[in-house]
Amino acid sequence: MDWLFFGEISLAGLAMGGLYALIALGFVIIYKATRVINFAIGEIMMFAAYLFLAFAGGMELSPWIALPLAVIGGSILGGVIEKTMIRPMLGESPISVVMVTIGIGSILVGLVEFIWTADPQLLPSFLPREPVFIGPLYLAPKIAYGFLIGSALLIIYLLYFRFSRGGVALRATASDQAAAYSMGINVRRVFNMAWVFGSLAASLAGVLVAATGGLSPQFGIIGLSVLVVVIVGGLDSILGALVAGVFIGWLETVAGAYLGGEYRMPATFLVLAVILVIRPYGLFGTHEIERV
Amino acid sequence: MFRNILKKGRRLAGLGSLVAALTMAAPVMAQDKEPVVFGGSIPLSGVFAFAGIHIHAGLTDYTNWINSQGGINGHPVEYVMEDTAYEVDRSVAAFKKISGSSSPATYYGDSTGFMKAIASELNSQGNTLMSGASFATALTDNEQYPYQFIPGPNYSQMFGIILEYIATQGEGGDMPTVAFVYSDTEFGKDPIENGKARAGELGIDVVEEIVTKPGSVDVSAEVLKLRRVRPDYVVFHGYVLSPINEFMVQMRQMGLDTQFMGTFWSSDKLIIDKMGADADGYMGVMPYNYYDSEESGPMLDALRAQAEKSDPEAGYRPTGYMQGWFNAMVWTEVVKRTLDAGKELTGDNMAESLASIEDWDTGGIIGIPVTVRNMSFPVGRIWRVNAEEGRYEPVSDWIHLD
Amino acid sequence: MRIGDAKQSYEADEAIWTSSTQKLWLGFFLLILMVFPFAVDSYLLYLGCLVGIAVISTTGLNILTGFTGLISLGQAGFMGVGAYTVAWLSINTGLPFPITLVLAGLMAAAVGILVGLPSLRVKGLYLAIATLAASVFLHFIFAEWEPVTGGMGGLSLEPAHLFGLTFQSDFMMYFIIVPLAVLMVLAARNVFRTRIGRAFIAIRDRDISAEILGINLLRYKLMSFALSSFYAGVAGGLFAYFYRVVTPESFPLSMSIFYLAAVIVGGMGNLLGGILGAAFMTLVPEALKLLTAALTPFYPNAPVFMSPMLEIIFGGLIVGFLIFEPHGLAEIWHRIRRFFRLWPFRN
Amino acid sequence: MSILEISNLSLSFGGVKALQDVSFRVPENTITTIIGPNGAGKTSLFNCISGFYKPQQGNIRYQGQPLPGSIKPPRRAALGLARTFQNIALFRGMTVLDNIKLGAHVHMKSGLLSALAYFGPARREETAVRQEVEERIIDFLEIDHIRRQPVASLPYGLQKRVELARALAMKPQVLMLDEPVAGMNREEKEDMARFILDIREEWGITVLMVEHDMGMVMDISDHIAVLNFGQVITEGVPADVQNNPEVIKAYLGNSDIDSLRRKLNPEGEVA
Repeated sequence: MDWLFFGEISLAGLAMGGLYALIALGFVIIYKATRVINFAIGEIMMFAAYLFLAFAGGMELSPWIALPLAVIGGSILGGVIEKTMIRPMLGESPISVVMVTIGIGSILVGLVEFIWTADPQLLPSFLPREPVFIGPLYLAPKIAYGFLIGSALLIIYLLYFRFSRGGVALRATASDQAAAYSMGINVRRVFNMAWVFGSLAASLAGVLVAATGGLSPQFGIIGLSVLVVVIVGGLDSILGALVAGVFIGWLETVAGAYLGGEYRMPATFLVLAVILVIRPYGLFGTHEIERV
Repeated sequence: MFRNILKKGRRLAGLGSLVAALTMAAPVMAQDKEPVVFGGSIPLSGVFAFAGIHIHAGLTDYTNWINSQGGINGHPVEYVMEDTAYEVDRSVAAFKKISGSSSPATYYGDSTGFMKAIASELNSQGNTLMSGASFATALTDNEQYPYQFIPGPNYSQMFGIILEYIATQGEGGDMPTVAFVYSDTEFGKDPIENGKARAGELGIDVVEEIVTKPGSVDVSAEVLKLRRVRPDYVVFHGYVLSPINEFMVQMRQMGLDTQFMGTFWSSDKLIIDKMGADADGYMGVMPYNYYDSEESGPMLDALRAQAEKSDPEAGYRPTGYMQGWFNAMVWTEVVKRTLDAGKELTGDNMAESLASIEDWDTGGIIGIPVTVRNMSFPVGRIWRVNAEEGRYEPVSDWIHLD
Repeated sequence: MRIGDAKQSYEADEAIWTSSTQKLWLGFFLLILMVFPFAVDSYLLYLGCLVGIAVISTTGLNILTGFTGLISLGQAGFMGVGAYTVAWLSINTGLPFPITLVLAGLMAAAVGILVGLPSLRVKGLYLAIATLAASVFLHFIFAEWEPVTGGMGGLSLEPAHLFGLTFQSDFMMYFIIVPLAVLMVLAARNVFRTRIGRAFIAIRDRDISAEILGINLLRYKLMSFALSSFYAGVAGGLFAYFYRVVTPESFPLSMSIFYLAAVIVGGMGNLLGGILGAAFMTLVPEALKLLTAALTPFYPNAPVFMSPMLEIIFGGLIVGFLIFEPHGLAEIWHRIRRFFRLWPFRN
Repeated sequence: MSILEISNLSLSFGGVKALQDVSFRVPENTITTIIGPNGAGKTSLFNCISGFYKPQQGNIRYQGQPLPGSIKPPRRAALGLARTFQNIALFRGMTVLDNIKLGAHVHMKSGLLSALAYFGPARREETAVRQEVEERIIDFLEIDHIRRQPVASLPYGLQKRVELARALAMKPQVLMLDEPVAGMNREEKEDMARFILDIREEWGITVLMVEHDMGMVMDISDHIAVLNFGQVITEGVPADVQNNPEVIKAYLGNSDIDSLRRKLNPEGEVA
C-alpha cells in the first residue's frame, strides 16, 4: 500500500470534510432550534454561490467584497424563507414541514435557472494557487484555503454559541421551547435567527465548495451528503456534525479514490444505513423519550 | 444579476425566427409542392439549454437558407419543434405531438435517452429518419435503431480519432500514456470499453481510469491519483465544463505537463469563455469546422452569411449551431437522394439513401469528403485552444476512420 | 339537490357508491375513459397513458405517505425495480404481461419491505432518510449490476404481449394501463374499508394509541411499504412496456419528488386526491408549454424560461398547498361539489 | 379472585422514581379506582400495564399469568386489556364509526389480499363487525346520531364517549379508563358513571380507573387504591379509604381538613 498516497487522499478528504462539518453545523443549528429538517440546505448553498458569481463575476467586485456580500445574501435568504414559508407551518406535522423545504429547494433551483440560466459556471478564482505541502503531503490550494476559511467561521460559531446572549437564547430554546418562552426569550426571533445563522454557515460553505468544483443548478445535490453527515452525527448534536462531517468527507474521498467515483455515494449511504439500524439517533444525538 | 437576464435575452433575441418555427409560419416561397417537415425535440431550457438554443438557431437558419435556395427539389422545408427542457418524457410527448400533426420526414432528438425511448415508436411508424444531439455508440446498431443516425463520429469513433492522434505524437518509438476521465452516466461510460480496446490495438497504455459524478464535485483525490501515474494525455468524456477545469488547473499546479483532450460536447468555446487563460492548450475532437476557423467553403460561407443575417450581433456561433446546421444538411441530402430516386420518403428509403452517401462534399463544413459508415460519419479533427486568440486551432489533419 | 338515502342493511351501507347519482357519475366517467382513446390524437393518447401510470404510482405513494404517514423518497427507486423486473423477465423468459407485471409488483414489494425494516427502530423523518438511502443503493445497483441490468446503457425490451396480441402502440397500451389504474385505485379503496386500511390511518394519526388498540406497528408499516411499492412496481413495469427501454437514468430522485408533490397537491390521505394530483402534475408541463407557445409571438424568449418556471411552479405548488390547502385538490373538488349539490337553493 | 395483580413494581426515568414497589390487586368484575395527587404515578402505572413502559422491577399477573415486558402492547390488547387516555387519543382523521371499528381490530382476521378485493372473508367480517358495533355499542352508548361525523368535530364529552366505545369494541376483560370524566359537566358525568356501572353489570367487564372526581369515585368504585409519590399508601373499599388519615395527608398535606373531607366524601358535597 502506498501510504503517501493514502495520506494525501485522506488529507484532501479531511479538508473537504471540514466544509461538510460547517454545512452540517448550519443544518444542526436550524434543527436544534426549530426542529425542522432542512432539505433545502444544498439549494441555499447554491444560491449563495450564484450570488457570489453575480457580485464577483457579473459586477466585477473584488472577491473579498463579493464573498461577504454573497454570504450575507444567503443568510437573508434563510431568514426570508423562515418568515414566509416555515413559520406558517408552525405546529404542522414534521413531515409536512420537510416537504415544504423540498418545495423550497425546487423553487430556488428554478429561480437560479431563471436568473443565471442552467449553464455550467465557474467562479472567478480568488484563492491562492500555489501548491500547499504539509510535510511530504500535497494538498490542493483551493481545498486547503477553503478549509481554513471554513474552520475560522466554525470556531467563531462555537464561541458565539458558548458565550453570547444570542447563543444562550438559542441553546435554551433548543433544550426546552416552552421554558425558554416563559423565561422571556422571544422564541420566534430565535427561530429566525437560527435560520439566518444556519444559512450563513451553509452560504459560506457553498461559495467555497463551488469555488473548487464549479457551479450549476444541480449543485444542491450536495445536500444529500450533508444529510448523511447529520444523520450519522445526530441531528441535534453540534459535536456530531463536526465529527461526522470530517469523517464522511474523508470516507467519500477515500471510497472515490480507491473504488471509483460511482462508489462515493453508496459508501457514505452504507454508513448511514448501518447507523440507522444500530444507532438511529446518530452517534451523538439525543434519544427522545416518547410520551404517551 | 439583471445584466445576466438581459444577456440571456440576447442569446435568443436576434433569432426571431423562433417565432416562425413555433407558430409554423408558412414557408418563404409560395409553392404548390408539399412541404418537407423537419421535426425536433429541442432543449431550449433545462440543463442542455446552453447547446439547445444554438442547435435550434442552426436548424432554423438552415431551414430559412434552404428555402431561399428553392427548398428541396422544389419542396419547401418546414421546421417544427417543441421545447423539451431535456426531459425524456417531454421529448417523447413532443415527438408524438409533432408526428401526429405534421408527419415529419426527419427529426432532431435531444438526448440518447430520448432516442432510445422513441426507437420502438419510430421503427413501427417507419416514416421518419432521426438524428440529433446524441453521438451514442449504441445508436449505430442498425438492427435496433434502423432509422437513427449519428451526425458525425460516434463517441467510440471520437475516442478512436483522439487515440490515433495521440499515437502519432510518440517520439522515438515511445508511445504516450493516457488516462480516461469520464462521468458516471450513460453518456460518460459510452466509449470507454471501445476506447480501451482501440488503445490496446494502437499500443497505447491506458494508465488510469477515473469515474466521477458530472458537474460540481471535488476532484482533488482524483487529481492525486493522476499525479501518481503521470499520464501524457488525459481524455475527458461526458462533461460539459466541470470538472475538466479543476483537473487541468490542479494538475498544472502540481507541475505536470499532461495534455488534456475532450470529445464533442466538451469541446465548445464555453471552455475558453469560462476558464480563460487556464484553457490554453486544451484539445478537442470536432467533426465540423469551428465557426471562427480560417477554413472556408461554399456551404461554410453560406452558413456564416445566414448566421450573420439572422442575428448580426451574435458574432461567434457555438458548436451546437454547427451541429444543428449539419444535421439539417444531411437530412436535405437524404431527402433529395430519395426524391431523386423517385421513392417515397419512408424510413427505409431514407436510411438507404443515407447509407449511399459516399465521398460527399459538405462544402467546407467538414474539411474532407465524407462517407457514411454504419449510420455515422466517422470523421474528425483535433483542435487546440489558443487562449490568447480565444479560439480553437487545428493541430491535426482531418482523420477519417474506415 | 340530493336527499339522504335510507339503507336496508349494514352491507349496503358499507358500499362505496351509496347513491344512484354516484353510480351514474361513475358509469359516465368509465364510459369517457372507454371512448377517450378512439376520440383523441396520438399526443393526447400518450398523455392519457402517462397520467394512468402516474395515477397508479401516486396511489401507491398515497397509501404510504398520505394514509400511513410514512414519507418516502424512494418511489422512483421502487418503480425502477418494477421496470427492471419487467424488462429482465420479458427479455429472458418471454412471459406475458399480466404475469410480468404482477412479478414486478411483488419484486418491488419485497424491496419495499426490506427498506421498511428500519421502521422497527426509526420513525418519521429518519425513515424518510432510510428511503433516500434505498434510492441511492437502487440506483447504484441499476447502474453497476451489468449482467442483469445492462449497466448504464440499460435494457431494451419487446412490447407487452398476451394471447398472441402485441401491445405496441400507445393505443393498445392504453387498454392495459387505464383499466389497471382503475382496478388498482378501486383495490386501494377497498383496503380502506377494512381493518387494514383503518390500521394504516391509525398509525398515521397516533401511532402510540394504535399500538394499544392491538395494532402491531411494524407489521402494518411493513404492509404499507409492501403495498405502496407493489403499486410503484406495477407502475414501473408499465413504464417499461410503455417506453420499452429502461436505464438507471429513467428513475432519478426528482421523480420521487414529483410523486410526493402529486400526493401533496392532490390531497394526502385521499384517493381521489391522488388521482387529481397525478393528472394535474403530469399536465402542468404541457399547460405551461401551451402558455409559452402563446407568449412567444410577443416575447420571443419565453421558451428559455419554461424549465425554470416549471421548477418554480412545482416547488410553489408543494409549498402553497401545504400552507394554504393542506387537503389538496380533493378538498377543492369537494367544495365545488358541495356548492353544486346545494345549488341553486343555497348560495 | 384477582384478575390483575401488581406486585412490587418499580419504574424510574433517569433519576426520577415514578413508581416504587407498588403492589395492589384488581378483583375480578369490580370497578377499581386508583386515586392520588397529580404526579403520583397513576398514568405511569397504566402505561406499565399496557406495556408501554417496562418496569425495572416487579411483575404484573393477568388472569393468573405473568405479563413480562416481552409481551408488547398489541399482544396485551389482544389478551383483553383495553384502555382510554387522559387526553383523548382518538384518530382525528376518521369518523366515529371507523374509530370504534378500530377497536375491533384484534378480533378480525382478514388479510391483505381479501381486503384488496373486498370479497369473501373481508366483506363478511366487515359487515359482521359493523353489525356488532351498531347493535351492541353505538346503541348502548347512545351515539348513533354522530356515527358518520369525523371525531375532530365533536364536543369533548362526546369524544370521551367515543373513546369508551372504541375500548368496548376491543371486547376487553379489563377496561382501563384514564380520567373518564375529566372536564365534563355534571350531566355528562352522570351519563358516564351510568355507562361505567352498566359495563360492569351487563357486560361483566372489570373496570380499572384513574379519576380525580371524588364524588364519582366514591359513588361507583368497589375498590380503591391510593397512590402517592409512586407508592401505594392504602387500598380498600371506599369507606375505609375515605377516612384513612394517610390519604388525607397525602392529598392536602396539612391544610384545611374540612375541605378535604368534603372532597373525599361525596355526601359532604351534597350536604
